[in-house]
Amino acid sequence: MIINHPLLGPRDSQEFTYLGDASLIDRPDWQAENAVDQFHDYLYLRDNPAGSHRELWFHETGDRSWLVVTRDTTTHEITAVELARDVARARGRSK
Amino acid sequence: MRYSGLRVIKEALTGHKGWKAAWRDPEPQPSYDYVIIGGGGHGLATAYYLAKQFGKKRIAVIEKGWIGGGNVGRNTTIIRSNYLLDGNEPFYEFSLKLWEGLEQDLNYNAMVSQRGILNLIHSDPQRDAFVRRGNAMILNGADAELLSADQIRAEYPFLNFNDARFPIKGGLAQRRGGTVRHDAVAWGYARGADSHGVDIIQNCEVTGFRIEDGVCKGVETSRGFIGAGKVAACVAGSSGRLMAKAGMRLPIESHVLQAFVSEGLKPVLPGVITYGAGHFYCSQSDKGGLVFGGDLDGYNSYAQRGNLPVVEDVCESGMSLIPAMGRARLLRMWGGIMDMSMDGSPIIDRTHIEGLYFNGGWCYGGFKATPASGFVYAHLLATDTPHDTATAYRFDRFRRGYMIDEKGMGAQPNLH
Amino acid sequence: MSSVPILSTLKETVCVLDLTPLTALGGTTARVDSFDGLRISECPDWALASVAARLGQEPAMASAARAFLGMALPDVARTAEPDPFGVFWIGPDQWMIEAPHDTHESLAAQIKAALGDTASVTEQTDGWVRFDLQGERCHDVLERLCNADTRSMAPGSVTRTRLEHLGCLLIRRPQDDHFSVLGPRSSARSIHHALMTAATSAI
Amino acid sequence: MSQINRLNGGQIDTSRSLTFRFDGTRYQGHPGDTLASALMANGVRLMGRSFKYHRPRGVLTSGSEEPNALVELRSGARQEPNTRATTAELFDGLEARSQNRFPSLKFDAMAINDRFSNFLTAGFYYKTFMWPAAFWEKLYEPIIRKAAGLGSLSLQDDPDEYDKGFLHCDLLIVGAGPSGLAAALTAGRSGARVILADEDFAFGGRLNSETFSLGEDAAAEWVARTLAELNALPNVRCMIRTTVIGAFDHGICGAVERVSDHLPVPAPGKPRQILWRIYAKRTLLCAGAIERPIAFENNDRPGIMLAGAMRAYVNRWAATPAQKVAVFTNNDDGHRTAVDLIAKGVNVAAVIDPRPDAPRVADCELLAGAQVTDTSGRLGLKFIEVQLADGSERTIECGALGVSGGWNPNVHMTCHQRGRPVWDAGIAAFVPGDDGPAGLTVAGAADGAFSTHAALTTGASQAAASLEQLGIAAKPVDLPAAEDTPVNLKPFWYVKGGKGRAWLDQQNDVTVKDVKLAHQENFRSVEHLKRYTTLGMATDQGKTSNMGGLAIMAELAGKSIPEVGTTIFRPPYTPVAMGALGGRSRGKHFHPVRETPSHKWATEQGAVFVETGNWLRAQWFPKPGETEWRQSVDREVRAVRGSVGVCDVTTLGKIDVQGTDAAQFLNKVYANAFAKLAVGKTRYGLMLREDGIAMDDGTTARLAEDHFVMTTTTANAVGVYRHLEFVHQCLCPDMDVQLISTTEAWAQYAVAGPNSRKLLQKIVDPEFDISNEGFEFMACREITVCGGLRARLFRISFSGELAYEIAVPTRYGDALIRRLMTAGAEFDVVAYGTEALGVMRIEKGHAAGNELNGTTTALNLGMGRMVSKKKDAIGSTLSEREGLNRDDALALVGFKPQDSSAKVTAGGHLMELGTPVDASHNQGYVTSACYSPILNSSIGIGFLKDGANRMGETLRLVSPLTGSEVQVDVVSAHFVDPKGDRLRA
Repeated sequence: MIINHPLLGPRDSQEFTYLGDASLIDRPDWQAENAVDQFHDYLYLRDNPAGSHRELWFHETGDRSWLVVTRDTTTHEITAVELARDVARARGRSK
Repeated sequence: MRYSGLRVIKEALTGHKGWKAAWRDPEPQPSYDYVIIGGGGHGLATAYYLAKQFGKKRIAVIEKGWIGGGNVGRNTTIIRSNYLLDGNEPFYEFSLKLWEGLEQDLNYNAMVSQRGILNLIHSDPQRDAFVRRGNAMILNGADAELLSADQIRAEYPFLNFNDARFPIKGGLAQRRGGTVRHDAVAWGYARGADSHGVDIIQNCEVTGFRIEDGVCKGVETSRGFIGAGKVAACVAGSSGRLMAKAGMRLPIESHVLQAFVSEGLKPVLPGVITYGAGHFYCSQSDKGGLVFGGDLDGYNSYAQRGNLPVVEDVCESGMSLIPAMGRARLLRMWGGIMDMSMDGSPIIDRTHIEGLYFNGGWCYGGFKATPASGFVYAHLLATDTPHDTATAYRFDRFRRGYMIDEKGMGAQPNLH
Repeated sequence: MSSVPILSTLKETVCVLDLTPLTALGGTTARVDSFDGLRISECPDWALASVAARLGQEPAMASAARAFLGMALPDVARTAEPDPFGVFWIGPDQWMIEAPHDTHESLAAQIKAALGDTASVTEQTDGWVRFDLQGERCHDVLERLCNADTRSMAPGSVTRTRLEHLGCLLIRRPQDDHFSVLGPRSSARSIHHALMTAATSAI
Repeated sequence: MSQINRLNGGQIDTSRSLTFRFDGTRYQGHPGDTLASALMANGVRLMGRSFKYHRPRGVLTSGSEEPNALVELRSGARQEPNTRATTAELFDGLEARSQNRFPSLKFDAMAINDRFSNFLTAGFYYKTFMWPAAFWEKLYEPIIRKAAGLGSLSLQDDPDEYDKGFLHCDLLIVGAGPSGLAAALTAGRSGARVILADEDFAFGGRLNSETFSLGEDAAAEWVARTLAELNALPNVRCMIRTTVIGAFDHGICGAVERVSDHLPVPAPGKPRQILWRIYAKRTLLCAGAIERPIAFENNDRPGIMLAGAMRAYVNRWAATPAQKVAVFTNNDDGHRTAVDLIAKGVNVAAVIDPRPDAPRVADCELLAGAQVTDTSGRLGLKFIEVQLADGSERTIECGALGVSGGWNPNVHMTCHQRGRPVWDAGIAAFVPGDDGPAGLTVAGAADGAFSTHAALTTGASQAAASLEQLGIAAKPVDLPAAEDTPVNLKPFWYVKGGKGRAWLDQQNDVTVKDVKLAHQENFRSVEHLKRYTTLGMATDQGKTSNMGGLAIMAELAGKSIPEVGTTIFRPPYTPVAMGALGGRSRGKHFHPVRETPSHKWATEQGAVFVETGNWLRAQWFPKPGETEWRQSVDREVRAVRGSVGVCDVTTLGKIDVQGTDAAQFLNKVYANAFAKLAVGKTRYGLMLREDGIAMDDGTTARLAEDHFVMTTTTANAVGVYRHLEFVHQCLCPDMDVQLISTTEAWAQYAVAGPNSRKLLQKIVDPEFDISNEGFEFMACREITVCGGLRARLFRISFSGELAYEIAVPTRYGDALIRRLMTAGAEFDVVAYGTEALGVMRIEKGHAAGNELNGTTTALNLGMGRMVSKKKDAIGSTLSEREGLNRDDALALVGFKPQDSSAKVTAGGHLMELGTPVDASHNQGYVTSACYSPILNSSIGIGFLKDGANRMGETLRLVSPLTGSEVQVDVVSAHFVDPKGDRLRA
């Protein structure tokens, strides 16, 4: 596969390491009342869609950027690639 | 009709006119007591044991394509019970015992061949881990044997003992492990289930569940609504897709695993070998093809096909273990969808929806589990209690912190 | 908050007369191999340091770097060669700076002194082994080793690529047919073996 | 034997002769020959045996789709089974043997199977061999295995080298027949980067096998002229002997170039084959078409081949399979074979065409409305039986029969991403659907455009269309005038009414009857049909056989062929040598080696090395007179604990963590607190995964307020770095923290033992106070050594002794260990390896990889209290789950055998005294064990249920796998210096 890196252009997916669903960015609040349940859902449950999937890839033998790749799991077609840092900020993550 | 050598001779002499359909193609009934979704090995085995072992009637297996078309028809055919953890080992040993009597039980030659499986050891920590595992196997009633490098060399002289980057330092063998003709497992269970009155309905896709007041009443399908007393999902790589129709999110991701076969060769490999320093396992089929595989491609996929990096990785490992393989040719590669769970172990459990049951999360260990999976799932469906060997396969183990993590990789399915 | 180390070992010239350094290949002199149309040379005489802009300090770091280097930091995937330095982009707001080892053994400390709190600076000199490939056949050899499209790589550009299973930096120098491969130093011999095998195979 | 069936002309160089052997017999051929064409020229028709019935077989095809003529090529370690004689280029000295026969090709004892074929129908083995149960593995299966298989591997290490590479292009053109060449010309002239690849050893494709002219010229002249132009274009790469094996995601194709297979042995340093990964922006498939046979009784005899193949042998290779031949065709194209053969002086007995209105094309007898019903000839065709239009029978003598059932577009690659071909009734064949791989288009015969004119024009136009998508304008090129014969055929799959066997899949011996049986037994889906009968599962993957099977299944099921559908074509297009897929990564070069800075020195010392991941580390340093590894290791341990030792610990991962939020960041990734670590101090850190399981551990030093150096375990260095970047970029993007690995940049040595300070004081520059007061336990500092060399010093201890780790730039690592050893001579310093390191850490009860096994928590490791509840650290929340906090949770403890001479086995399990030895009574397991030369006893550490509260208890340590059982006492894991006095000394 080829991942169109937002900074570097098309790169072979072999340069990347896959993690999984981009919802792993949405780490729950550790002080929430039901923090254990929230962390369980966050860490263990997946939508696992047959279709468009937003997922995290790390450019391991590249520029060390984490990317959020939007890819169809039935065709492998990639429709969007973003820097995970930008996505994380947009979803309200800070420090 | 009963199969036998005599029957083959009789039919040969009479133009093979007497062979009956191996299973019927019935129209779906309006309702059943049990509707099993998924005509793969596990679904068909579940139906078979539900009917035969637990005496249940009015059972249907519904399959969106053709039976045996999923992972039971595309795997590397290995059976073994060389697991480490107490949550797993009794189950897989139960499965291995069922394999050992399968052909006579089914009256179908699935070519269960206990050629042995050998896991190679390349380092001291690996030896420590395999000793622990071998002991766990024996303590659970299975067989295990620790081999020295010399013993392995005697059995497999063509492995790389000359210039290996990671020399072979020993191995853990399970002599009762081996291979089975994979398609025949599906067909044998289908024929067996059919002969006990199970309706096998092909080309029937589940499009939704009918759930009323938290109770599952049946399934909507491409061939109409089918009512059910109990609905049993058993769709491996399609688990996520299917259970989403019931509003469930699962601790499962679907990943592609490629497998490979070489051109036919005269006998080379007596048993199954697993490389300990790379992603490679291999056996040789009765037809002569080297059947081998390696690691997952590593990304979520429902595409039933993979990519070159893993092909190359597998062949690099193969070549580094068996340098003579260089002159054999890879004939065909294919991909199956693995229902990779969050701890690498399966789930066989009731769901929070009454009447809806789930069996999945087999990772790439599903084939060897087929008989036991069918048996214990049938047990759960028939009795509403888990079978003794499957008490750990609960949905809530993640919430409660009782993961069954053989590889110790944590909540990352593509590493299991 | 202070970012001054508890002890700075900044020395303009380090004279370590009685400790003999080894090259990454284990020699006391650099290895050179010649093929028809290609020269592969081990290049140990370079000091390296990475710089990464502190959060929010990117513009300040850029101007401090410009003052130090005498030239702006290169853009994404590009290199710059302000004498006596080589600068190449290695990641978002991250660069690697090289300089002759003889004169810049304390390169990281020198850069840190110049950039102050605008950047994190890390000595990288011996984290890497550098091999230079020079000659018109370099593309034929590199295409056996990594997936970088060397023929369409612009002079003065850099890419990280996978070579012999290892993450390496591949730099196309401004001169014709001149590439540098920077790989993990501990695997220098494996990288060298790969270069040699590929050159023998391709040339 | 002379070349009795050699004709004139052809693309062979008759001025030179090549000598080769087949089954020991010497023959001669010429450059340009394949093994098959050369054998044919020498009058050899019998080349192989079929898989199941061991039927005699000759060539069916002239290309890579050959199912029958498979041989073992070469000998010794280079023996190559299942090589298609039809693609093996002849070279001087070539050796080949027939396979799957015993004792000889002409007399094969296993041909007895053919007599019993009635018993050996599709799937018979599923119905028998079940009684008695044990006989399957003991008797039946071994016989079947021995009989099965095709060729054999030598089982010697493959002596050849393989290479890999990567190519980039705008347009990859697969196949260099008329469509591929026209496409390459169009694209090449546009300036686009073009790769033209063809599996053959001559470009031209089908043009090489036909007698067409292109414009005014013979086709060969146009091909030569076109190639000359292409070769002169710097933007075009013409790759001969290169098979594109698969279309993978996003335009990546795999291709195998056979660099040396046409040579006796590869030139020195040159690979046998190269696997190319081609990054193509667009791909144009110009793979032509594959002819399909017609099934009729005994249609598998040597001499019966595809009509187009027969034409190829005559035209390209100037070889005829026999002096008298016949042709059986349902389409006009088959008649060309008769025309070409007659032109070459071969006697064509008749053309048999089931179409009543078959055209008269060749100057020979035409039997229209007739069909071949049977054949005879034991080892080669002698007669065919023909049923004429009026129903009468006629026997025709001929040594070869060309058969054509029409042509199938070669759609293989269009299906590699599970695209489905669609039915084209006009040519009665599947053509590519529109769901092929993105960026891949098809031209010429592969797209169902069968005439040469259509091939040329569609090749050119599709190339231009592909380039247009890339914004590259391609001008039309002048294409020569070429034949534009329409396809004229009547679908005709098999001859009905026969009682014998008519072959569909010749290699796997699948006959029309087998398909009928599969249907009868309800194996009706195409996948069931394939798997039950093995149709299409042979080495040609059904290229010549699938269509016939589908057509018959459609007829039986009362469906149309497209309703029945097709099985999926999967990569590779043709089988690929495993060696090519492995490339250079084998043997010692399977993975790169990582050498430590002291490697050269350690090698000089005769160190024994061990693989630790990719690192090679010194395991121990044998001294003269030491014959057992334990002697060396015991000595090293005693020396360290008694005086001082040096160990290379460079392999531990080192990550530079800087930034104003660096401390806060470490607080997040470590379970224990880090924010308040003082500058100049080092702290042990335990890192958890988010699920609360221990991930890694190590010490982290604070060099400045905003600068830390983290160490990781050797094994987890890469994973920890990735995890840190995840936490930073995905969870805490606004933290000011910068991470970079510095593992390799520093040579780091542990200097351990009571004399370690004294040794270090000899090399650390005098301005640095490293006295116990000036540099206390867990201190760290940037210093200089040996007169000014920058270095880092950490006072940390893995051995439990007074110990330091000292780091210098890697290039000085070799010099430093030499200096340490010289300077330490007065203390009898030793170098110690990983084994002694391991013994000392077990003696000290430190967890390592065996304990951090991915299932253990901080609680299990005895560090439960380290997990801070006052901050949000990765893993702290889920570590609170019930299952991870049971009262009887496993705890790390030590074990000492009651009998000090007994051995503690790592991997052994713990049982209480008097309980049964089984899984349900398991109390825990030993993770690491060693012999402690300090305690003079074997010792171990491991996990025991509720272990912390069971000190002093006696347990049985059982290891049925290794046949051992010893009684052990539960003790603290800290065997040596439990209070830590030594390391603070």
